[in-house]
Amino acid sequence: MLDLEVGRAEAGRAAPARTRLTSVVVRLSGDSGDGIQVAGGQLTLSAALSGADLETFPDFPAEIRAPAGTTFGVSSFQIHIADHRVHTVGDRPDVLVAFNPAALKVNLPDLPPGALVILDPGSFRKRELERAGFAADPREDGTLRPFRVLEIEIGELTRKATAGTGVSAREAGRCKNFWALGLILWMYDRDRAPVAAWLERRFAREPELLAANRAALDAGHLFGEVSELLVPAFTIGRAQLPPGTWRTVNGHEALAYGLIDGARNAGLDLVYCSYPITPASGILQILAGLRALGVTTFQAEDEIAAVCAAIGASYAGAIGVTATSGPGLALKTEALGLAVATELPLVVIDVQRAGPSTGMPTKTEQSDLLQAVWGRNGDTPLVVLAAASPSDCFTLAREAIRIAAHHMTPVMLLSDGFLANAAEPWRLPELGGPPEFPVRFHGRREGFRPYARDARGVRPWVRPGTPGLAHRISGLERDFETGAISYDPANHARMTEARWAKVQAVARALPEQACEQGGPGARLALVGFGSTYGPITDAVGRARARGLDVAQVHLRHLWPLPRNLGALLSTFERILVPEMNKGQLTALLRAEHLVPAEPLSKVTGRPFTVEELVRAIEARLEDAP
Amino acid sequence: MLDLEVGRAEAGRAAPARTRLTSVVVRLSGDSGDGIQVAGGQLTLSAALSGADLETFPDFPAEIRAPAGTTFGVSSFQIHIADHRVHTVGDRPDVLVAFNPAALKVNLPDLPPGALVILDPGSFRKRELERAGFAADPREDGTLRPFRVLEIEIGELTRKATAGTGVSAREAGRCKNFWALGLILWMYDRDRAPVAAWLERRFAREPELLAANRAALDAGHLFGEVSELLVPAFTIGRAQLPPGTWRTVNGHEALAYGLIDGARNAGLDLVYCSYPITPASGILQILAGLRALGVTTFQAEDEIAAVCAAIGASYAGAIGVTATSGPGLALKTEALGLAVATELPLVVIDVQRAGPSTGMPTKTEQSDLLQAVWGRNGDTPLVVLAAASPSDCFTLAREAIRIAAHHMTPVMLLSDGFLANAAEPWRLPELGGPPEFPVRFHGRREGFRPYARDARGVRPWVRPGTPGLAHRISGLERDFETGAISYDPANHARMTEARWAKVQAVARALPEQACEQGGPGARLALVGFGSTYGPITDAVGRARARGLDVAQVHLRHLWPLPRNLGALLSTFERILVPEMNKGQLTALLRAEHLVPAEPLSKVTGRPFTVEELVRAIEARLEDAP
Amino acid sequence: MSAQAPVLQSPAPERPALQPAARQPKDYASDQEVRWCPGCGDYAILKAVERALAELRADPDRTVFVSGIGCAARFPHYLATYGFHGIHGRAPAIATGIKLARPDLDVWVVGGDGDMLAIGTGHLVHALRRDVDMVILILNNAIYGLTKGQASPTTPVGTRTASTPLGVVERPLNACEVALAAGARFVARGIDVQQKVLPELLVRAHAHPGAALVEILQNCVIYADGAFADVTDKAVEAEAQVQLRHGEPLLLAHGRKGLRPARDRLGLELVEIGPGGWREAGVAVHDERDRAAAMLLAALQPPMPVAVGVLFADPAAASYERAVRAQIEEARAREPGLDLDRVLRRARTWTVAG
Amino acid sequence: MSAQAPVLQSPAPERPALQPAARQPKDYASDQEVRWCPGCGDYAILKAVERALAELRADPDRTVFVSGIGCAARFPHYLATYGFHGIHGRAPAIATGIKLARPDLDVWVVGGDGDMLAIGTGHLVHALRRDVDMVILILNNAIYGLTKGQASPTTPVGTRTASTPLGVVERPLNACEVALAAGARFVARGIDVQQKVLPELLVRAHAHPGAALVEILQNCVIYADGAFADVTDKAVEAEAQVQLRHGEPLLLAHGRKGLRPARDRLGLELVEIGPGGWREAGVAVHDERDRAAAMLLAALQPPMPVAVGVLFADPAAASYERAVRAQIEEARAREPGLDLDRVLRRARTWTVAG
Ligand SMILES: Cc1ncc(C[n+]2csc(CCOP(=O)(O)OP(=O)(O)O)c2C)c(N)n1
Ligand SMILES: Cc1ncc(C[n+]2csc(CCOP(=O)(O)OP(=O)(O)O)c2C)c(N)n1
Ligand code: SF4
Ligand code: SF4
Ligand SMILES: [Mg+2]
Ligand SMILES: [Mg+2]
Repeated sequence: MLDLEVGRAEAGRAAPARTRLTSVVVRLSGDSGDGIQVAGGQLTLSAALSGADLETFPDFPAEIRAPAGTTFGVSSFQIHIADHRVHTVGDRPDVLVAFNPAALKVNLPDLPPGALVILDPGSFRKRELERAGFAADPREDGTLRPFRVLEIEIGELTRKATAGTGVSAREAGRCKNFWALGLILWMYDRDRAPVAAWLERRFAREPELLAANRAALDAGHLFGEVSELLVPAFTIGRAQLPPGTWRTVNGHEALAYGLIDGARNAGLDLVYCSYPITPASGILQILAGLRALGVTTFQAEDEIAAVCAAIGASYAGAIGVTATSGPGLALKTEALGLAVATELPLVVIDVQRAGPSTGMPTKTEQSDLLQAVWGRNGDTPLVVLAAASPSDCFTLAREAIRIAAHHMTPVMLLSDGFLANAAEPWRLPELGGPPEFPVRFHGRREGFRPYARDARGVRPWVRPGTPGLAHRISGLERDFETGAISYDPANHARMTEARWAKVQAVARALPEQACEQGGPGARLALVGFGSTYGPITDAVGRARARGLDVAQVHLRHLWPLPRNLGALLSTFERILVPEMNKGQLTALLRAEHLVPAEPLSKVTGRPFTVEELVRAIEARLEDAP
Repeated sequence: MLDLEVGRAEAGRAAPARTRLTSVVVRLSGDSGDGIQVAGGQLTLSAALSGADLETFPDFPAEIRAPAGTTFGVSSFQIHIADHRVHTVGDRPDVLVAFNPAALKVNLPDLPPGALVILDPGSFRKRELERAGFAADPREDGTLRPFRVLEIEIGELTRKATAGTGVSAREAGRCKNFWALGLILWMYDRDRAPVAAWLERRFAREPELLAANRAALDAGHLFGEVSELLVPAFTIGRAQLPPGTWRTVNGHEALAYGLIDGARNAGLDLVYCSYPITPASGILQILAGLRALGVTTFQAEDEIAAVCAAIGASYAGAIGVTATSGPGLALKTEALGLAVATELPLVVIDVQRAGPSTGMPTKTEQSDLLQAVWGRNGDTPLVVLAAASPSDCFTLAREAIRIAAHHMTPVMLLSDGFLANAAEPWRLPELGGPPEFPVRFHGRREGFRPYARDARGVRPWVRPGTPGLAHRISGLERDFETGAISYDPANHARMTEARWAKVQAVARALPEQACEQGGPGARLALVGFGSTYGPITDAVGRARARGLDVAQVHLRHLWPLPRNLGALLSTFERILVPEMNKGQLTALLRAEHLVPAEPLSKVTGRPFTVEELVRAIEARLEDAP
Repeated sequence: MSAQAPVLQSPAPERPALQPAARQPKDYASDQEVRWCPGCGDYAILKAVERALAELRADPDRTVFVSGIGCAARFPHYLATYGFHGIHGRAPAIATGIKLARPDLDVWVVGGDGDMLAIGTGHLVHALRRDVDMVILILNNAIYGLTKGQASPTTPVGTRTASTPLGVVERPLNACEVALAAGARFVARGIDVQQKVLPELLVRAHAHPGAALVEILQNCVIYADGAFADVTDKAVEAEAQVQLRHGEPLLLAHGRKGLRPARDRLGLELVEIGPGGWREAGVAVHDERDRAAAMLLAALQPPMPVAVGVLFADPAAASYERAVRAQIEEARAREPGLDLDRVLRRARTWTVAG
Repeated sequence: MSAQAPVLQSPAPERPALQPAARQPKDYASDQEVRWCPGCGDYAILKAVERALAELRADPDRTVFVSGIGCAARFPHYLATYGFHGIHGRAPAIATGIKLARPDLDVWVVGGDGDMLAIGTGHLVHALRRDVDMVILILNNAIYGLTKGQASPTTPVGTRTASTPLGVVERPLNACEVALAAGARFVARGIDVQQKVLPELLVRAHAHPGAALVEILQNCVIYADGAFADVTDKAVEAEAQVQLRHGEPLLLAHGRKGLRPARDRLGLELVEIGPGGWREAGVAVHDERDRAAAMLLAALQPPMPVAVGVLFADPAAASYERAVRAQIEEARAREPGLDLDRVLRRARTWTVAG
């Protein structure tokens, strides 16, 4: 019977005249219990499989399990589907599916006029409305006038569709998400097959649930067909993507995989030491699940123990990695000084979140930059990198390990709450070849000096156990030659200089900074770092399409800054720095290169929208001479 | 018999033709056990009483009790005595008294050609020479050729002088320091009476020791007289000091007293919470001894507990203060964010020392500046002050409490290892009047809102126990109005702005930045902060005396920077920033005011010398157009 | 009047601290919507705390709840008292500062097992050894709830959690043992669902003059549901718990079993009570003043019965902050009227004439 | 060969770990000049450690000493082994990382009472509960030496120190009690001057498979001279100490006195040995495997005799890092030859044609 329906569906498939879209932004929203994220995941999958480009972002509620129907219990998922490369999840949803009043309430502010709002009237009873904090029914008091509203009895129809599959009423209700998914898939002309296949796997051992969810999926899809005139039908073409095998990946996954691949290419064991904190904990959880790859994970008693254990692991000849978020990074400050003083490799990942203090743990921000670069006692330089996109996290995690291991320095890698959870298609890299940057530990006894430096100012890495090289290291100042404790004034000056030069030397080995778009001499340059890459890229692209003379410079190396950055920046008439903080990158650029950079701050816990950046660009170029 | 000798001494007093000096730098140096610091203290006293201006610095060995005769066990004391105001302890000693070879070895590098070196040949036996690491006897291998050497059997003569006072040989040996002091007092025409008086008090209960030390003092003095042709005799006039009652004070004492006076003037209890660390521990020890003034001191289990307890104390309605040095400040980073988020008063003292990490705990540096200003997760502004001299510590400690209590903000007060121990004459302030800046706690119930702000952006300070005002505060982001936890995007932006504006508002209430010397438009300005004040002041003074167009700007408010600073700096042709770090103030000035400030870094763990600054000034003004 | 006089008088209450009016438990609830998961054990504990406060006729305006971070640490927001929701692990330190400044305030500290026994271990231990006068509640759910289910220092060996997919390797800490070793002079253990016992324990803890620790077994329905089922389940509780009452025998299983000093070693052993009754069986009588006994009781873990109630209450209790105040008062008495000006002049001074 | 193969094989020793050549104690001394104060108890402890290393035929190249900051923490500089002089309080955490990466290394942690029981409390407790295989030495001198004489967590009440001119108010911690409460499975107490006993204790501690804690009473001649005189003075030691030997009675005062289970309560009491001998007097026999007994012994403080020797040695000991490795090996065995590439492809993938 199911098959028959599908059959009909397939049959009806060709029929509707679908409006061709270049892109669409869909947001699913409901109670934590409504299975929003699952539906989102499946929508992503079938969109990807149909050849579109996309980016997604799940928006979890701050509370673990807030009471049903409350605004703070709302869970959302947004996807941007396009027939061209996209770099953001989309400024505002074209379509919102709101499973209950709370979901509508929470998302209303984000809706552009004319957006399509799909509601389940069955959930708009008095109690739900009150819970959501609606004085009156928004469907009646004109609240929804600016939008196109589609009221569909999703709950009721799901119940009907799942009747006879043998599931309980509660279980039937839980199928709503797949009913809605079916409808969306029909609306945007995406294939159901992969979802069906996923359901088969997921509920292999629960035939009733399988049948019920499958029925809901098909029913939703069918509903689209049969109510064609009511439900708009669109289609989106394939995007031009480089050939290869693809999957979707979010920032956390990419970081975890990058660390593993980086360690392998350095020929080092990965010892990952961390203390749980939102949003960084996700990385620990992924790596803890990959012990079969030889990953050692250690959940310490606090952040200080975590970084100290990582330092110990590096001292012992593995690559010690620790990850945290703002408050945890603050706690690691003293130990980072020890890593700098002892000149040991170390990778520190900071998944930035909104501060100060506990702030808004689940919201994104870029406000740890100056802490990363300058926030330590003493003159204590280390390397700071920032990932630009979810998949870039893979590349930079590898890079962090390479730099740490080959320059004997701590490397701080900045991610943020947005990158951590945002997902995008990722072309699988070639793996498993011979190590690309293998580490050679020092073993020569002749003339061994623990702090003797090579041409790049790098001291030898000696693994305990190496015969004849037993030596002592310390956080006290050490003699430039012997490494013994030294209070000699000239020696301290020399060592301070050497630590500085060693870190600066990292920049020498790196390619020069280029422009992502536009080039030197542009009237305006947007300079960014980290997750602002997406919106800045799309905004600059749009502005340039409108003929505006604007360039894009995106920094992945924050310290040391690229060799040629000063020269490059000095060619621009004007420099605008969009950053999710009060102007920290701006301060860094001004201090280092004395350029009149101007900050464009956004500290709402949310990414920039392309639109607000385009407006900012236009404003600058109009009032510019 | 003693009296008789003194009589003779007094009689002989007028005789010698004394060369008139405007200033002299004397350094006493010997084993930790030689009583160097005691002698130094007494020399300071009689110099002060004789009306000279002075500055002193004790240089303790890094080790607690190093084996006798080793270089790392050497303890020194330097005093700069002058007939005019001086701001440093003097670049290099004109006179060195070295009680043993190790002391000579350690101090040799600091001696200018022609310096007078007083040695005790009795201590230059083979063993001592080896211990000190002299291959050959420096008196014979020409090492001392550049200097005027006076070999005096101090030990032997002390033994003789103390014979018959009934002290043991060991005790007699311990009187060496007073013998040498007697000689120095004679050489520089300082009065013995105060020293004698001090001995009376000190050894009131030990008549033998009193007699012995007294005998040694007089004998040393007498030695000067009788060997006139051998021992040079000088005199130094009185300095012009403002009228009043004076004492000497070092930075630690001044800080402790300033905190007590600040708390009193705010009408608040002082709750001082700290964890021992060199060099900050001294403050805890002074305050712990002043419980009779109602001071509460708390030695916590670590720095984090210390700052958290201080925050708790401020929350409870006292003024919470915590003090530490670099590594400890690093540990407090996270909690400082909490103080900023909850907007509570707090004073954090950082006695900076050479970093990174444990570094050189007993050596001075200014390398925590950027950590103080920018070294926290999130956009987390607070107020940063830096004391310029030992006595300035008193003023700024008061100021820190005033700002913290009246602007509801943490205030970081920077001192350093040099200021902590350096001492200078201090005119006692008028105390005990009515509180100068009393705090009024909030008590009104009507329309109470924990985060409602006044015109300066300051929220009310409510003491728990206040009827009807029970409320909750948190490190999570709070609603601008109600103070309840809020994840609202616009609210977070507004609160971030408000925290920023509140701290900036502190600058509005402060006087504009003026020049210490010279004025706007000078061809060169030296801009400094903290303990570089002394050498910069004397260097700029000297350069201006030579007709060079150089101004001096000294910052005591590092964040927020003075309102008019940008305008002032823009008037100078060139800006040189002498700082004991790799250029942190320079970075701050460039970032904030986009001025081409150039750093003059010194990171040897020692203060600048006036000479090196004068040279730097000359270099800049020569090569300048 | 000494210039210092204002100092240390400031904590004077803004109003006479007369016995405040009786209140209902609900009067201690704040206006904030409680946001724990439905079914969370924290709800029951919150209720027990409100009951205890009502029984104590606590004045909300002189009561301060201090917490770190975690689900448990949300506590202060839900009470109509003064509240300080601090940072992870540091609540005991913040509370110590509050008491040092204001011994007159009634301070309660609330935290989870992660808050108190992981990142906060040092602060907990030292607050207890100092005997700062406050009640410390550890809401032990054997998991990190707020961060979504990682292992905590009290998670049993072998447990699979978000951070230990292959099972926990390290052995769990026993909060009461740690507290006793730290020198705590009041140590009790309660269970979230025991609404009769729990408020009593809290009232007892509050009455104790120094630091009082109460470990509360709390069920996290989401990430560690049933973590303590082997102790708390109605079905097993009679056998799995021994309810401690001072001066009464250590009986359980409705009096069918008891604990007595082991014959062959130093320690406790379980005995069936024969017809001769508990005395004949040699069952020990609980003496809450006996620290050694408390250590043995605290150590009991399944399959032995878990001790619930007041394990240790040292009559010799004192309070740190009062001892500090006493030192200040003594110092004052020794140098009456001393002020800063006199202190400054203790050093050798000299006068420069105008 | 799996792409991951190199990983976790690297700790393979650079040379066959054959029984290394015998060495003299002095061979373990580094070239660094020892800079403790003349007369400091640390000298004796350093000598005892060198003796123990010699007895163990320890290979200096596979031995790592890790420390925090303090006079005691200078230790690594004075030994010819690998050494990591870290930061204050964090040595156990650094050492844990070393062992996680290199279970093959022999790790010793050395710290003072401030290093380990103040700022380092949490790390010490958790290293012990995890049972990371290392020896932890607490050099307890009841003072902060390096920072010139402030009170430490083990300074007795009333002691006047640089930071407590009116005397310490808070009660001291007992390192062995804290260790036992943390779950330590080897706990011993030694005394700096007991050059016969101390090296033995160190050898025993080293033989223990997990975390082994040894508290060493150490005399700071400068800031706390004689802090333990009431226990260690030759004049009193016979009465003031009970030397523990497994399987032997708890006798002291040259056999004239002993410790027996108290009659009226759970605990130990001192008895004079009558003519009937120690058995008749009911003196207990030391069973170092009995944790309950260890807790009672650890708690003994003057005027009761202080227990010296091995308080607790749990035969059921294991090592954390090996358990972690075991999990990794099991996981490997379950998914042989798994590599990152395959992991990446676990997600649904799709192909874009060229
Ligand atoms: C410095 C710091 N580290 C980590 C975190 C993240 N964090 C918040 S609560 C928590 C632990 C929660 O567990 P528990 O204390 O047992 O409380 P529960 O949620 O279980 O009640 C952690 C690790 C944080 N907020 N701050
Ligand atoms: C983070 C930090 N806080 C404080 C200090 C200062 N400090 C160095 S050693 C020490 C304690 C020394 O006492 P203990 O650990 O008992 O060692 P001891 O010197 O007595 O052997 C302190 C507080 C430091 N170096 N780092
Ligand atoms: S996660 Fe667990 S502890 Fe936290 S609120 Fe939910 S049920 Fe309670
Ligand atoms: S201060 Fe004390 S502990 Fe430190 S070296 Fe000297 S005697 Fe030993
Ligand atoms: Mg918990
Ligand atoms: Mg000590």
